[in-house]
Amino acid sequence: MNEFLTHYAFLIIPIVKIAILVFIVLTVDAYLTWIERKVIAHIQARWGPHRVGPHGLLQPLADGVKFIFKEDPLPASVDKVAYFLAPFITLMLALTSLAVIPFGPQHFTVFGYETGISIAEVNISLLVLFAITALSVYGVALAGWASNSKYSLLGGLRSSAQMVSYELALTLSVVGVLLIAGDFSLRTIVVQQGVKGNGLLSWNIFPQIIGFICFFIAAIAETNRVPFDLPEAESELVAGFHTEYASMKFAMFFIAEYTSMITVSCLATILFFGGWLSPFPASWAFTQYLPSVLLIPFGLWVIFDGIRYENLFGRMVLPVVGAVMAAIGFGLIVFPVVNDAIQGIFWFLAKVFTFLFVYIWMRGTLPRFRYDQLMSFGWKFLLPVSIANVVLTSVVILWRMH
Amino acid sequence: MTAPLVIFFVLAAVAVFGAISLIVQKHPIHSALSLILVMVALAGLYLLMGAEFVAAVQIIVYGGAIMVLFIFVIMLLNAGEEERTNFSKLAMYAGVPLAVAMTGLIAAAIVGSNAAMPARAPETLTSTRQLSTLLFQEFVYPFELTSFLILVAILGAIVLAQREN
Amino acid sequence: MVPTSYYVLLSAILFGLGIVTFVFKRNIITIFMGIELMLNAVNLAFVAFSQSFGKPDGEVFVLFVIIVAAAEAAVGLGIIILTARNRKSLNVERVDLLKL
Amino acid sequence: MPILEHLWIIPLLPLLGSAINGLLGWRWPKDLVNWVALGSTGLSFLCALEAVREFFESGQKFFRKEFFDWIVAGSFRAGFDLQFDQLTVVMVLVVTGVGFLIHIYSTGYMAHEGGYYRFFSYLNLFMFFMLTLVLAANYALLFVGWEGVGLCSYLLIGFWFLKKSATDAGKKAMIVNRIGDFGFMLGMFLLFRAFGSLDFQTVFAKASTWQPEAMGQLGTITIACLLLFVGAIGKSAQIPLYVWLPDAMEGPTPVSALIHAATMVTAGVYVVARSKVLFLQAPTAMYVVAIIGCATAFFAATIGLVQSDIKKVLAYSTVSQLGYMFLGCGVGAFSAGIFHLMTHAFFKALLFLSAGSVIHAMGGEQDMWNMGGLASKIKVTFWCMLFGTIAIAGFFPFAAFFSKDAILFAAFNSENGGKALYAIGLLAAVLTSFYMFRLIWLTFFTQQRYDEHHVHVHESPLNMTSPLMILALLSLTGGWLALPALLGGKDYFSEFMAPALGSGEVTGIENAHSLELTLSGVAMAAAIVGLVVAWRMYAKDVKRGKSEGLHKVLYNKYYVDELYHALVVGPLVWLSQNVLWKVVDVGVIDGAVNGVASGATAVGDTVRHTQSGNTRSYAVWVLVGAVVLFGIIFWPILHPVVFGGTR
Repeated sequence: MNEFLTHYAFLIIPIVKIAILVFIVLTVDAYLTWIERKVIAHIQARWGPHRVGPHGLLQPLADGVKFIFKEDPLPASVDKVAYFLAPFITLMLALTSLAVIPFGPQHFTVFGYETGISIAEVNISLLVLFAITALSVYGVALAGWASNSKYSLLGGLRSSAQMVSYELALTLSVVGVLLIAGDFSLRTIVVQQGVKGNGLLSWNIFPQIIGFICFFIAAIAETNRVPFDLPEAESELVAGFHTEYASMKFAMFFIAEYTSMITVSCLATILFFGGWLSPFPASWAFTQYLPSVLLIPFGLWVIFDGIRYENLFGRMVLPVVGAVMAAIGFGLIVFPVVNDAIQGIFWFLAKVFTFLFVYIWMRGTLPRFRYDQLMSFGWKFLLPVSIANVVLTSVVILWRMH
Repeated sequence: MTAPLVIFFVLAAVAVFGAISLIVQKHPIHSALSLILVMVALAGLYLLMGAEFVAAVQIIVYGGAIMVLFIFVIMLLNAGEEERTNFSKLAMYAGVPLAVAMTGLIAAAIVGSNAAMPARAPETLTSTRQLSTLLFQEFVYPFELTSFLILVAILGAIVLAQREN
Repeated sequence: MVPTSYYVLLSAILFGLGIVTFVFKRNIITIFMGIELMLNAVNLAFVAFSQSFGKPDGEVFVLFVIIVAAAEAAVGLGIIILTARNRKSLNVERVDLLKL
Repeated sequence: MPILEHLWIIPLLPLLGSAINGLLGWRWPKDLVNWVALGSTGLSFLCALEAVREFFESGQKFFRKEFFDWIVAGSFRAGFDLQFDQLTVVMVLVVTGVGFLIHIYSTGYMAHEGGYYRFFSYLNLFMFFMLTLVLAANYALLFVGWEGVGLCSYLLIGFWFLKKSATDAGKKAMIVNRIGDFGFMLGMFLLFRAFGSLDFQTVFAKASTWQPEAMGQLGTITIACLLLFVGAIGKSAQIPLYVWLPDAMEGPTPVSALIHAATMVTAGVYVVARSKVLFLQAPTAMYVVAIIGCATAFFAATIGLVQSDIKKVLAYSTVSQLGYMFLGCGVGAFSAGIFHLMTHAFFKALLFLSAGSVIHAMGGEQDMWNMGGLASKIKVTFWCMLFGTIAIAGFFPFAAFFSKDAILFAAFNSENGGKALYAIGLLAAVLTSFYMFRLIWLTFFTQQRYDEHHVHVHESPLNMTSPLMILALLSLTGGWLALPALLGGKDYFSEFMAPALGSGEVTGIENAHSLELTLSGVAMAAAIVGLVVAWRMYAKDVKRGKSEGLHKVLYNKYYVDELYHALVVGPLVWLSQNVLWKVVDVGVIDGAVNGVASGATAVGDTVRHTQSGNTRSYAVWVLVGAVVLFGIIFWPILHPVVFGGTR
């Protein structure tokens, strides 16, 4: 048994990791919808979901069930192959793109197979990422074309055009970082940001502020989010390329969108915000207790909030959740080894969630672009600026060399 | 039958399948999809050979740009299935046999020169760095020329595609 | 350890299929795809040789080929759009003014 | 700057002048054209002087330099190589000096002509080619100059291209010269065949090692020499190709003076002298040269006796003088020949220019029978002309006395038939002095036979007379280089020429000096005889008598032109019309061309069906080509695979 494992470790371990990652990501996606609705609701002074489960915590489950059991009509005279292919491509690519992202610094050995906290360690992981992003156009385009409907076709054309145009800006805005790091490997980029050990001062965000702005805008456009969500501009063309899709296929597009949000956030974190690195200088040892310091009070507050929740179910569930949180917090203090282990992941996730929050925030606040505005912005502003950024960076680097 | 050989055969089969379906498909979109399939398979082969940068570029440019253009144009012109006209008897009768003959010739040449061909060197990763050094030192002039070429192409495309008014 | 000749043979086959596409299909766009297929086949041979000779020059050539292909696609598709607009058809056999 | 190192400057200057005048001159005032023309020639004259000075400074050692390759093909090399030796010194000085004087003269003579710039452009061009000819160090380059001067003479004879006679004369000169040039080219080819080179040095060096050919033997060298001599005959207007020179008098008088008296026509003599080494190897050729020269000298003189056109007289005298030069070369006295060439250049140029001055004075009248009694009206011209006449007639101490004397002396002493040659030469001398003095009397004395009211005689301007005087002086003193020879000393000229031509000294005869004195006396007597006869016949008033008998024959130049026309021109024209034109051109050439055209059309008609306009079929055609090409290219690899051979 054991030597079987060791023999096929190279096959088994990645599969396991993939399973875990997919599970986590899907869950996060689900609860991302919850968070989004909550946040926007509060921005708009509403309650948001609060019927299903305490604070509507079970809403995502309900949605999932609904998606699965909903009827799935096939519109007349669609191009079947493409129609079915499109959502699969989209989701598959969205998930695949996560494969090259390193979530943490650690390397550990299982059954004599040395691996890290990421599915694939590729030297040119960034390029791979972009390659996958580039392919993700097809999902949208095919969906729009296949489902043989004016709205969809327009939506598909629009969004594929948008994606192609902003992909340029996206790629170019990263070149600055590449020039600094001198390597395509995301891991190297992160490590190289932490070399000096003086916390967030050595992150790429400071030299590459312009690049970051371009990157973030382009990224939002890539993921078809507000204010660039023209493809599914309800008011104009119902729901754009996925007008004709229902139930699980629609869900795939949905999940794909949120997944790519996550991917982009991870990318931003890695490229500009030092990935899993702590923002504090290495010398400040006490900052490693930050997770506990956050978890314990929050857990306590959840308990407190749970005791006087309106319905019984909430009064039963919420304190338990809070207790668990607090327990984990205490556990981290008690077992420093574990604490050290989770530091990287903690910071990584913290940053990623910050970005996700920004996403939602923007959706809550910003209006939508007009199509011509979108195009002219992308080609006449974003592209030139990012090119200028590249030139500037290279000049500075050359000047540093001599 | 080592692992690389297996992967090679799988990918090669995929590529050939894609190429054939590119021919037999009636609708241009499907042909385009098959061609994309071929390209992805080729990218996989490049990776297998250890030319990872080329593989990435293959996907990004061919997959992400060129084929998107194709699909775009197809959608734009709303091209339907191709009509089966056969005005050219020559193409009808001589075309395919000749193509086969060509392939046969090339294959024969390869088999014949097999001795001259180096046995496969072990898959060594071509580091992007050494590739870029080559590109920006030895081949810098061609490289600059290509930039001109692309500029010209852009202008030409704009001039061609804009509606004259 | 895959012998180089396998790669080259594969590229030969793909090239031949490209030729077939070129002479067999009637839709201009598809014919154009045939050309792209041939280019890809050549690229494959390039990479195979450069790898087996242990020299990256071949891969540089591949990059050039890809660049040229991109330019070609831009212009070619522009031409195709024009043709389709003027003759209301994508069938090359309906575009036969190139004669006495 | 050492000119000798940059010899190319000497010919280049006139070329520049010609180019400038020819391209820009048409919009320029005459003065500017003059400045360019005279400047270029004068400058090249000065350069020549400087070169000569350096040549003497360097102790007269043979100078040769290759400036650049012109033709290089296999073992054959013809370069722009110039050389400089004693012979060149004489030629260059004569060409540039006399040429310069004549340029000056022309500014006056042509003052009222149209195409002024054109004239000077041609003249400079001629200077360029002539200098190339005399400076050339190989036959090929020499031939360039040879052809060039031919071209210029054609252009200048036909200068008044509105006059049919002028253009005809030009064509005649060109065509007749072609015959000679053909011979010359054959000679060159033969030389190259024999010696594998055309450089003078190489050819002569190799030739001198060969066994000298016996009298009457037709060896390679003899044939080569004869062929070269054919060229010389053409250029220097000897029997039988002399016919073009008298007609060439249609050109402006300065042209006649420069080209058809002083320089170009002497090119033949120059070539013979230059190829001395070869000729010495071929006694037969030498003998032929001598005979032809002698015959021409006499023959032309006889024609000259009765001509009425003043320029024609001079033309025939030129021919006969050239005959003398060839006679000199023929009997081995090359230096004497060249010497006569130089002196002749002086006095004949002088005579022509004076004649031109007379014509100028008479307002274009050339017939001596319409002149007379001009001596008092145009004194300067008269005196200059008289000087020239005395010189050519060979009175002591004028130029021709020495040169002609040297030639005759050499002829007298040459073996096999020397005496006969001498006798004919002497007779020719008598005739010479006769027709020259006839010219003097008819022109300047006797009653005037023209109408005062139409022609008002006037002396020429200074820019015409001054060259006359200079030339007169030269033709007086030109011969004195050989003066000491007469007084028992040595002949400076032949001494000087010795390295290039070998001394003209005749050896192996006892008391050569006394013999020479007696011969000189005889020559002098001959001249006097001519003078007296002329005086007896023309001193009293004369009128044009009707010519019959021998006079008629002479007056019509022995009907040579008519003969040539009947024998050569007529058949040629007939052939060209009835065979070459009607059969060859129309039938064969046009037929072939039209046949090809119609064939192409037919083929196109059949093949064009492959052009269906269908792109796919085009693609298939391309494919066919690709397959075939691939098969051909990779055949060596494919062969074993296809036919299962072992590899």
